[in-house]
Amino acid sequence: MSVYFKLSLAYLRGQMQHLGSFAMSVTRNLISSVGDALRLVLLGVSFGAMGRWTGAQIAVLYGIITISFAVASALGAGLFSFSGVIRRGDFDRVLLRPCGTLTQVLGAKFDLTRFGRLTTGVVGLAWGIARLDTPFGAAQAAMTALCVFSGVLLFLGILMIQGGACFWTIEGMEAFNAITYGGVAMASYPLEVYKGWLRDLFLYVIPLGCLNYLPCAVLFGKTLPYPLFTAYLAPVAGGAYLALGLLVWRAGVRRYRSAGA
Amino acid sequence: MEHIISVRDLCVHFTVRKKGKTMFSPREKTVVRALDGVSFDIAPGEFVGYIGPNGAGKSTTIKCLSGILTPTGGHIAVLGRVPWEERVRHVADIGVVFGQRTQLWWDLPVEDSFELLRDIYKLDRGEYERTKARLVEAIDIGELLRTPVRQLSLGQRMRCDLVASLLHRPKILFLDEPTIGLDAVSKLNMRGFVKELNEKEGTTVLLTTHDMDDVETLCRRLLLIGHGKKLMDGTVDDLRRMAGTKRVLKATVGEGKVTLPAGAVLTAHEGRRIEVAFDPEALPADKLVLHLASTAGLTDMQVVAAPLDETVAALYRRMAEVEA
Amino acid sequence: MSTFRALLKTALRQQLQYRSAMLVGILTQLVFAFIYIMVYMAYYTYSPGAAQGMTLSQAVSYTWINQACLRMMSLSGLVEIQEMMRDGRIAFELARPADLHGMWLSRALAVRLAPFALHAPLTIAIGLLMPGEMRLSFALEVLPAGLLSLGMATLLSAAVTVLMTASCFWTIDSNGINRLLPMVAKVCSGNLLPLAFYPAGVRAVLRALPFAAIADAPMRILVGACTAREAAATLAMQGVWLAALLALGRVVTGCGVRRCMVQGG
Amino acid sequence: MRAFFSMVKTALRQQLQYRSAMLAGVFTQLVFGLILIMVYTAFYDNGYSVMGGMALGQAVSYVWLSQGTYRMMPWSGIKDVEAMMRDGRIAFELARPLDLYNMWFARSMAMRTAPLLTNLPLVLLAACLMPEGLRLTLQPAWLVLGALSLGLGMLVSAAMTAILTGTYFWTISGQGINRILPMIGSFCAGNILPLAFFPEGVRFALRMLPFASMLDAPLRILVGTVDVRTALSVIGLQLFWLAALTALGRVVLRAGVKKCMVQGG
Repeated sequence: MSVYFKLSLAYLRGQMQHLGSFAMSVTRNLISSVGDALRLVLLGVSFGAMGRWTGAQIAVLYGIITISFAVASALGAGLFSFSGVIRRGDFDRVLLRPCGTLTQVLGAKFDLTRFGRLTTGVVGLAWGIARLDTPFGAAQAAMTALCVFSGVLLFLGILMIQGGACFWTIEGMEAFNAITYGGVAMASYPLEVYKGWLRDLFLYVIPLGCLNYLPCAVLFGKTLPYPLFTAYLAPVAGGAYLALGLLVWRAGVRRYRSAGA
Repeated sequence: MEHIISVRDLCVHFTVRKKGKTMFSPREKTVVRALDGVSFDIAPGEFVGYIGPNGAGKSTTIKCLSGILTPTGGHIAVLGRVPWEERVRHVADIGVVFGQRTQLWWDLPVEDSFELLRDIYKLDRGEYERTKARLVEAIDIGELLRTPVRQLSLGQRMRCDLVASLLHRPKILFLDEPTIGLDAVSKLNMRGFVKELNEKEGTTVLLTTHDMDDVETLCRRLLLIGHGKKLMDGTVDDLRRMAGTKRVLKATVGEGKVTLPAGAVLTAHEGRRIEVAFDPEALPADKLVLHLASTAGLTDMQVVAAPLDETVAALYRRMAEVEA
Repeated sequence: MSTFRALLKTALRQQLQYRSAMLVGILTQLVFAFIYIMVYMAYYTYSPGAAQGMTLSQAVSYTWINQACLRMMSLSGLVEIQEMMRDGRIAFELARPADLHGMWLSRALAVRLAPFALHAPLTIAIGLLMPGEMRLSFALEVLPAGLLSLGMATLLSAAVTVLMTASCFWTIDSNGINRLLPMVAKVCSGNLLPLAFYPAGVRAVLRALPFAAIADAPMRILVGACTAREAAATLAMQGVWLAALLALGRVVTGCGVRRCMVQGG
Repeated sequence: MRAFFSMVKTALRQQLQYRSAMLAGVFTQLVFGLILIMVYTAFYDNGYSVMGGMALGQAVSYVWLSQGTYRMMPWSGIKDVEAMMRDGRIAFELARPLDLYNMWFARSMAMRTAPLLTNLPLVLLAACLMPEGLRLTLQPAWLVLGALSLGLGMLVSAAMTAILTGTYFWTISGQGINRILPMIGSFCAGNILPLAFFPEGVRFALRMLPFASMLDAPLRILVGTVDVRTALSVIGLQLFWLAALTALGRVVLRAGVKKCMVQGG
C-alpha cells in the first residue's frame, strides 16, 4: 500500500506545479456541488418540508451520500479518466511494474480537487444534525460514520466497474456517469419519492438507498415498508459492491492481457 | 541455465471485429495471426536484433516476453519463469524502454521519478544510490536530474528513460525502437551506452528497430520476422546473403562506351562516375572489372557491400509481394 | 406582359440567391413586429380611449400586415436606372422599342412583388400562430376588398417609383429625392404608425394623400377598421390617385426623354 | 451569412460523428430529467398546486426542455480558439479578411445550434412518450412564440460564448474565471433549478440578468406560464441583452486583439 501513497504524493506534487489550474478546479468542483446543494436548500425554502421528511433530515441524507461520493471519487480519481489511459496505451507501462495494477491506477491520480464537493457534504451534514428534532447521540453518530464508510466502499466499487468496463469498450462510457452522478443527485432525497422501478433500481440493483435512506429512516424513527434488518445493510452493500468491482477489474485486466486488446 | 530466454512455437491470434459497413450490419469477425509458431533461444549476454516489416509481430513478441500479453499458444521461459504467470516477479528482473513514450512522471523532476521507481521496485537504498550514480555518470545525465521531464528534449528524455529502466539492475533489457526520432548525436550516444552496457555489465539485450545502422553497429545476431513467422536467425551477413548478395562497384571510367556483362545492373551514372550492382557468386568481381577495363577503361574503382537498409527494404518488398 | 414576367423572374432569382440575407430580413421584420405590438399594448393599457376607430387587436393585425408588406409599401427609386442617367448609359434605355413609362412601371412592380412573394407568406403565417392578443386576426368578408386595395396600393407605389426615377431627368443626382420622399412617405402613409393614432384633423388630411392610399388604405380595410362605405370610398380614392399618377408619370417621362435628347443624352 | 450555415453543418457532422457520445449524453439527460421530475412531484404533493406561477405539469415540461437544451448553454468559449491561443496560431485567425467578431459569433452560434438539432429532438421525443405525470405537455398557442424566443435565447447564448472566447486573450490557459462563469450562469439561467422555485425577490432579480434570457425566458413561454404581455416584455429583455452582449463582445474582442498584437501575436 505504501506504493499507493507514494504514487498519490507524486501526482499531488505534479499538480502543485500548476497551482493556478489546481485552485481553479477545486473552486469549480466546489461551485458545481454548491449548485446541487442550493437546489436542495431552495426547494426546502419554497416548499417547506417534503412529505414526512423535514429539511434537516433531508440535509443529513444529502450529507452522507455527498461525503462518501466525494471521498470515493478523490481516492478513485484514476478510474474516472481510465479510458484515456487505455486509449494512449499507457496501461502497458502499468503492467511492466512489479506491483498491483489497481494500486497504480488508483494512485496515478489522487484528485484533491474533488474535496470541493466534500466541503458542501460536510456543511450539509453538520447543518442537518444541528437542526434534527430527534436525539443524535454517540450511537447515531457511529451509525452515520458506518454509512459514510460503506458509501465510500460502494462508490469505489462502482468506479472500479466503470474502469473495468473500459477494457471491453471505450465508447459510451459517459453513460456510466449518468448512473454515478445521477445516483448521487437522486439519493440526496428520500427514496420513497421515486416511483416503483426507479426506486427498486436504487434499492436493489445499485443500493444507494441502503447507505442513507434506510438507516436514517430508523434513526429518525420513521416506519418503513421494509424489514428492520435492511437498515443495517450498508456495510454489506458497500462490501459486496467493492468485491464486485475488484472482480470486474480483474476480469478486465485478464481480457486486456489475453490478446483481446 | 544455458538459455536466458527460450521460446517454443509462440502463437498469438487476435480476433478483430471490424465495424459493419452500416450501423446495423453485423460486425465481421476476422482472426489476425500476429505470431504463427515462432521459436528461438537467447543465451545470457547476447545482443540480438529483432527486425521485420511493420505489423510483422515484433512488438507482439516483446509484449509476450515482458509478460504483458498471454499468447494464444506456445511456451516461453525467461530466467526460468513463465512471464505472464508470474508477472510481478518477472517484471522485476527485466527493463523495457519504449521509443518516444516515457515512463517518467511528466511534471516531476527526473530524480523524483527515479526515487519513485526505487520504491516501486523496493530497491535497497545503498545499492540504489550506487547504481544510480554509476548510470548517471555513464549515460551523462547529471545536470538533467533536477529538471521536470516535460522540459527535456526527446534525446535527453530517452537517456533518462534508459537509466530509469536500469535502476533495478535488470538481467535482460528490451529496447523497442529506442532511437526513433532522435537526432544523429543522440543516436550515437544511445548506441554507445547500450553497447557498453551489454559488454561491461553482460546484460542481455533484445533490440527491435527499423534503423539498420543500429543493427549493423550493435547486433551480433539477427532474428527476422515476417507474417508472424521466423524467416532468419543469423548474422548481418546472413541477412545480406538471404537478400541477394549484392555488391556495388563504384568506378570512374575512361572515354569508352559503358557496356555491362550479364547479371550486372547499372544503378547510377553521372558523367564518368558509375555504380554497378552485381552478385559476386553469379558474376565474379574480376570478370566484371576486366570487361569494364577493356571496353570503357577504368581510372578508379571501389567494391562496396550494398547498404543494408536498401537490401532489407528490397527484402520486405519481396515479402509483401509474396503475401499479396 | 411577357417582359413583366421575365423581369419578375429575375427579381425573384436575385432575392433567392441571397437566401441568408432574406432570412435576416424576415427576422428583423419579426423583431420590429414584436416591438410595435409591445408599444401598442402599453399604449392601449395606459390611454385606452386614444386611438379612435381602432381596437388593440386591429392595431396588432395592422402591424403584422404592415411588416409583411413593408418592402412593397415603402417608396424607393429604381436605383439602376438613376445610375444610368448619371453616367449617360440612359441612351441605351431610350433606344429600346417599348415605351419607357410602361417598361419602368413593370420593372418597379417586379422589384416590389418579388420580396413580397417571399417575405409576406412566412410573416403572415407567424402572425396567425401568435398566442392571445398578439394574433393577426381579420374577418374573411373584408378579404376581397382588402386584397383589391392591396393590389391598387402596389400599382400606386410602382407609379410613384417611376415618378421618382423620372424626376432624375432634371435633378440628375438621385440622392436628394431618394432620401427625402421615402421619409415623408413613411410618416404619412401609416408605415411608421397607423393613421388612427394621429389627431383627427391631421388624419383626415393624410388620408386624402396618395401616401395613405399606398399603405394605410389596404391595411385599414383588411383589419376591418372601417365600415363598408368607408372602404368603398377609400378604393375609389385609390383609383383616382392611381389614374392621376400614371398620367403624370407618362407626361413627366415623355418630356424628360425629350429634354434629355436635346441635351445629347 | 453563408459561412454561418456551413459552420452549422460542420458542427452538426462533428456531433453526429460521435454518435455513441451523443446517445450517452441523451441518456444522461433523460435520467436526470426523470430524477428531477420525481423530486419536484414529491414537493408539489405537499399540497401545492402552483409554485412561483408554475403548476406541476408545467414544471415537468420545464425540466424536459431544460435538459434537452442543456448543450445550448454557454459552457465555454470556442474550443479550438483556446488551443490556437496556446500555440500561437491565433495570428492566422487575426489575419483573416473577415471581421473577427462576426466570424466568432457565427462559430459560437454554430456550436450552440448543432446540439439543438441532435440532442433536443431525441430528448423531447422521449419526453413525449413518457407515462402520465412525467409527460412533456405544450400548448400549441405558445409554440411559435416560444420557438422564436428559444432562437433569441440561442443568440444570447452565442453572444456569451463569443465573449468567453474573447477572454481567452487574457487567460491563455483558459482555466481562469471563464471556467467558473458558465457554472454560475447556468444556475442563474434556471438550468439547475427552475427560477419559479426561487424565492420571490431573488426570482425577479435573476430574471433581469442575461442568463435567464437564455433559458428561463423561452422555457417560461413554451410551457405557458406567462400571459402575452409578460411574454413580450420577456422577449424585449432578450433583445436588449442580445444587443448589450454583442456590443460587449465587440469591445472585449477589440481590446483582446490589441493586447495580442502588442504582445506580438
